Amino acid sequence: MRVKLSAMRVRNDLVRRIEELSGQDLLACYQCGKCSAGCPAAFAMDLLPSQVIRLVQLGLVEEVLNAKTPWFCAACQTCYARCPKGVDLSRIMEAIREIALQERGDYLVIEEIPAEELAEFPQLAFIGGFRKYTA
Amino acid sequence: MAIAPIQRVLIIGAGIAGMQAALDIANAGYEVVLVEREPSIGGRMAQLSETFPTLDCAQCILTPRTVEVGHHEHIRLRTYSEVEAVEGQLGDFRVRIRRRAAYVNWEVCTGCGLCQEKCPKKVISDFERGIGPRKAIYTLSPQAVPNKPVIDRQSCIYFERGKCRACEKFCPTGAIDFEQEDAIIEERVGAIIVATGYDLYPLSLLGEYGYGEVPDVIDSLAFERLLSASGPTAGQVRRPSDGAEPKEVVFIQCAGSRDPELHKPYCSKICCMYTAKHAMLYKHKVHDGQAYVFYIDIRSAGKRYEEFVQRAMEEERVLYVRGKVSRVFRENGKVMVWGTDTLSGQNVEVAADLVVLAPAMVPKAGSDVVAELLDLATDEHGWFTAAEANLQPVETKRAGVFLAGAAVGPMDIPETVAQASGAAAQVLSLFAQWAERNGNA
Amino acid sequence: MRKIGIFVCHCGLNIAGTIDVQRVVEEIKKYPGVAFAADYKYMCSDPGQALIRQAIADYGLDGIVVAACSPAMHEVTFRKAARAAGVNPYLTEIANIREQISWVHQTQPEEATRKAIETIATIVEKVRYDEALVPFSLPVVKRALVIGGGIAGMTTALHIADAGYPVVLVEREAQLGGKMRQLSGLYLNFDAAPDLLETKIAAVMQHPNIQVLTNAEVVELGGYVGNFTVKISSRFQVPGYKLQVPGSEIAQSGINPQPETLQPETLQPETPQPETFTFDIGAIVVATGFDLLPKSELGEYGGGRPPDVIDGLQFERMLAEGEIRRPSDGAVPKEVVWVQCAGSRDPELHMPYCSKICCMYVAKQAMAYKQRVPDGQAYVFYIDIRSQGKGYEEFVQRAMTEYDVLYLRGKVARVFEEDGRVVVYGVDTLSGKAVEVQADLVVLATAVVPSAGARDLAQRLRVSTDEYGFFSEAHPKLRPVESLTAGIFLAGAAQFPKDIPETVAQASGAAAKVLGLFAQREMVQEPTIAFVDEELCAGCGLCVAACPYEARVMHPWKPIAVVQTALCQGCGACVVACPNKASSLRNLSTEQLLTMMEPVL
Amino acid sequence: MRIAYFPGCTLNTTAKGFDNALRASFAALGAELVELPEWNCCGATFPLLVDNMLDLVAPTRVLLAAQRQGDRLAVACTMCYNVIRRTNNRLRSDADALEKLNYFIEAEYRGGVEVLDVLQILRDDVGFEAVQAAVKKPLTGLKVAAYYGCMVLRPPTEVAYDDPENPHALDDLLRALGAEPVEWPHKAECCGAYLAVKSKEATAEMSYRILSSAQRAGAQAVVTNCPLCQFNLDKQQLDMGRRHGGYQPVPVLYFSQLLGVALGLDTADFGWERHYVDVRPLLESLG
Repeated sequence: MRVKLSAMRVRNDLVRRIEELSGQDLLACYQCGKCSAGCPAAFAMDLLPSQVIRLVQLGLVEEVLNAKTPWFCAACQTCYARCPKGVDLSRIMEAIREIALQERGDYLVIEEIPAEELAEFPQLAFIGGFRKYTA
Repeated sequence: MAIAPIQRVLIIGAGIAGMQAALDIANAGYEVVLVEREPSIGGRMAQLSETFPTLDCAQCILTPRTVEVGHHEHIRLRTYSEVEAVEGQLGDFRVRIRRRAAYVNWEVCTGCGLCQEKCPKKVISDFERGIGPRKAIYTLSPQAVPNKPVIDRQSCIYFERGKCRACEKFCPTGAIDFEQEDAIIEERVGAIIVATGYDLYPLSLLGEYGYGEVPDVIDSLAFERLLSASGPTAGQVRRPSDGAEPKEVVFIQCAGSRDPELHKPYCSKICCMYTAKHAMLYKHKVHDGQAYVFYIDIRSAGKRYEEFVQRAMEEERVLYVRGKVSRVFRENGKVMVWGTDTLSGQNVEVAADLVVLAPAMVPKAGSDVVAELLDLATDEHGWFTAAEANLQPVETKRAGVFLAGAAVGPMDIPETVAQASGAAAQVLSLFAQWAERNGNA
Repeated sequence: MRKIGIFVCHCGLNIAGTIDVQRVVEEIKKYPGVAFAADYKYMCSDPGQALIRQAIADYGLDGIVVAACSPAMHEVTFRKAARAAGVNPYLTEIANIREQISWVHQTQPEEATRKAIETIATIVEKVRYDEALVPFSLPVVKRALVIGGGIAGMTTALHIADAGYPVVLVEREAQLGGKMRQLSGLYLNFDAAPDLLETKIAAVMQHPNIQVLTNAEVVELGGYVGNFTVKISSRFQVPGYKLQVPGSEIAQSGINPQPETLQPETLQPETPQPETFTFDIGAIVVATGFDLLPKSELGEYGGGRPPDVIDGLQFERMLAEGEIRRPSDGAVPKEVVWVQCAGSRDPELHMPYCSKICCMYVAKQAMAYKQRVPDGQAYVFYIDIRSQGKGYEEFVQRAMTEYDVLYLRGKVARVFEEDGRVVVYGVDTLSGKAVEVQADLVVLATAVVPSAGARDLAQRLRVSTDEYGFFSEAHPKLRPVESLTAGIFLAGAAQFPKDIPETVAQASGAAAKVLGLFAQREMVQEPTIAFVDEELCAGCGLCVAACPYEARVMHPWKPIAVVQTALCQGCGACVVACPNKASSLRNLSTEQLLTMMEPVL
Repeated sequence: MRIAYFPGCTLNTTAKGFDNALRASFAALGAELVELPEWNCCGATFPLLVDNMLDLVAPTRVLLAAQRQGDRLAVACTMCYNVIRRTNNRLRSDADALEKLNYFIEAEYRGGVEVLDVLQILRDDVGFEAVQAAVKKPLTGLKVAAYYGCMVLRPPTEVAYDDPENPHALDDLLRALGAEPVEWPHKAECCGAYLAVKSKEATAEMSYRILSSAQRAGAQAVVTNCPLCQFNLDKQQLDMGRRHGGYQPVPVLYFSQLLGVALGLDTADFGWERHYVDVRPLLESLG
């Protein structure tokens, strides 16, 4: 499948929305991949973190919204701490999650978590998780 | 040496390299014979719009140089001329130069330009890279040094059909001379600098990119002319097919470079930077346009180069796509570009209004002749070879013959200028030693 | 009253196509003081110039205004023509009616014509009050100082010395050779760097025109182009290195190095003491080279702690010593990772620029490693491969195809030691995989930074650097080997990272500039510079601070400022700064400017 | 020394032992942690979206509460520290945001509070030398892996009081206590944080990498300052053996617990019973 690039696609509304929400300049990323190289959760992701930015640079937001990667970002900021261009990828991931949650509803359904586990979680995991995974 | 060595240098090629070497040597008080094949000096740089990474107007920084060369008391300018034979050795080369018939008596001509205005024959201009016209009697540009026209015998109506002579009729000083013949000039010099420069690889050899078939596929020098205030569109970006302002422009790097199998194996060195510049200048002129750059590696290794490319991405929103384009073709009035983005692993397609190719650089046509005349080594691609790549980059194996600029291989302007000065230093060292010896003798 | 002649050029249609030249001539003829006015197709052509000379003779003109193109184009031409007819060149001025009028107002011929008339009138006012000036001439001391004894400095020094001029070569280290001393072989042919270097060093050491001062630094600079005074402090001289050039050479030139503090015989070799030498110098070449960003700056790559994480120059030493053994235990490393852009292309945390030389030396090192350890595996992490140079691309392709070096496109995120190995967290952005290498040795291609102390030296020399400390060239395109300070030139990586061929070419270029300067019997200086009216000067010193060229100093004892004519560029900053109107520019006085404004108001 | 103290929700519940040990130890060192009289949850994540002002309200309220007590606030939970400190940074650098939030909370927070991590206070105000001098039962022979997690290190410019790539404050403290911190590379790698809520597998894998690295380096225990890290690393070990054959669990402690032990305090309320991997045998082996 050949992706049709055009000004309309690469500057589509969702791309702009991600830039606005995250406050990040997507084209500041020059695709060195250092974020992917150091991401502790990359093994669980379907797209590398750098590929997420890349797809958004190309205007392919749908692919990113469909991907697992944003949900595996733990916002640990390892990527941002080392990014040579100062791109805060965790903010971009958050923006993508936000859009996905708004469009597609909650990612986490509380009923699916076994009660005994729920009782054991420290508050911060619990609250943090809900903030990241629910609208 | 039986006779005193001659403290005069021959420089072949009056682009920025040849001019720089000429000025360095002439300013030190030695005589320079500067030979240029074109009617006027300035070389490739005269075709450029702006220069990276400062975006200085090329003409503005070049013109003072061409004027200085043109007026220099120690520089003997031989334009529209070619070196035909060289004999002798270090300290005493005898050089035969053929000055082609311009059919204009330059001694009498004032450069008023009336002949060009009145000439009825329009032809496609090489200087304008095929996207603009010139007359059969022409100068390369209004700022040409020397500002004297030549008649292109192939396209002149008089030479073709035996009548017209409009230029002659209107010339206020009677400078037109249809009987003029090539002139042979003999010069004696002690050293020689070769600064013959480069050409662009013929894009007709890259069938997959549609150059020549699709009018809106142009090369990078043509795009320079489109951007240039003195170019055929007076600096407006207009596509050749219909004069419309292109809204989606694709720049394709490595068109023929880094391709050992089919074209040239080497990197042409300057394309990454001028393409970033092109995309940037395009965006300056067409604010709502979208620029795409297809590349393999971005090679912005130079002072403020990396920052320049990053600016193109960040501030001008140029989309860089990592991958070589496979095919360019015309469909529904658009130029379709089939490429890939190796970073996302997606094949991509752009329906562009204009495609600009960055062709491989190749040695200037005729540099093989110069190599033979001077008995100089060239590599398998025709670039002149230095005596030793690392520590003797401007020397040749032949004593007294030096190299400057892109005759050696792809090189950007600052490197060319520094290296041309390096060649000048070699000559100046020699001449100073001879001066000492001559003085003592 | 001055009799001024006006010469209006058509420049073909460039001017006459927009401006009504005839009307300009008629109108300007009526202007007070204008004794003659004429137009011509191309004033710069020989007949045009003849016209000017003839009119000067016929009408006794003593002031000339040529209304034509920019003065950058033909001011020199017309001043020459006027001088030939007996008019002082500084009484010949250009009114630019092409670039500034006809070209920019092509659609408004009427307004353009009016503007042309007014512009010419302003220049008439200028010429009316212009003084006849004579250029200064200054002697040139034909001795060069080269700072830095690496390949750049030595190349420059040899060129200048070969041309017969004395050179003082100052090197901070005990030995010549600079960074090249640390290299093993060079790309593209793996030529042994030490052999090539020794030949160069020997040529320098044996050259009768070169005086080498090692362990020495420039401590003070005075004067100006052609006439610098340089103080050099030498900590001690290493035996075997020349302290003096043959005395005759120095004596002939009439300028002896003057040891200020100690006589050499009082020096004890065991307890070296600084000596200071003073030289008169005509031109200076800065060739101070580069350093590498310290590994300690790169925390994510181990911060300099793991012994088996080394930098490019350390690997060069290994290659030069012949055996590749990792520092920790002397084992031959079987898996070696090169990390490019370690601190380069990183505007956020380190250096924003590309260090230019790493791609190629890494390819060379990886190949050299494979030559020595054929069963080893080499990995190179890169962002973009920058093999732009003659034969460079082919060289890197050889590293991949002939030496099986695995290139991975992605910046390394972390390097750390674990279980006696060096673990590299990397990525291959092309396959989209995060990768990990358990390496035996990691080589960081750390960013190239200016040589330590470059900034201090720049201050002492009063030349500018960029924000990182690389010396600034006069113009990035056309004056790459000159600094912004007249008489001070740049060679090699002091200006920006460069590989050896580029360094050598550029160092030769710097030599050309020095030779050009020395070839002149004396230097000619434009007289259109600033002067101080001693009556008005209150000695406040504001102009001294305002002058960007260090051309203004306080008088040694009088409370007034004085102009160092050789340094003044006539920029006018002092004129603006002076509260008493004591500073003024020759032929652009405040009074002149005010009268020049009248015709346009 | 007295300093206003924000324990955070987790230290009030699952990490009560961290809190108890911390207060007791600080008291023993002559530093009193004075719990804010009224405090609320900080929100547990720093809002990463530009327009998300609402999530700044909770941490701003905490800062406001702190402002009433003085100009310094000690925070124990690293997550809370991260959230409150970054909120504070934002309010200090963005006058507009400060005004909006003040309007919203109907109070005036002025931005003057210094937000400090308790380990930072221990290092800079108490001093590790003073700690060392107060040690009654040195942890001699105990090999520990100091584990910092993310929240006190990243983003470096905003929160780090230590070398963000090679932190050593915790190592230094443990050394002062007589223990032997091992050199190991994963002291700042992420454990997975709240991924635990949704993806046990990912968290388990991330925890395994950290724990196995610590053990390879010879650590007998992992010591941390983050309640979420402690939970993840500790809990995930329960079935780690199933995924990684031969895996031997390792105790995961809070630094405050070891601090209290070394200071010779009563450790009864240090929450040992809440650990999934029993800590007590190891401590008993120390004697």
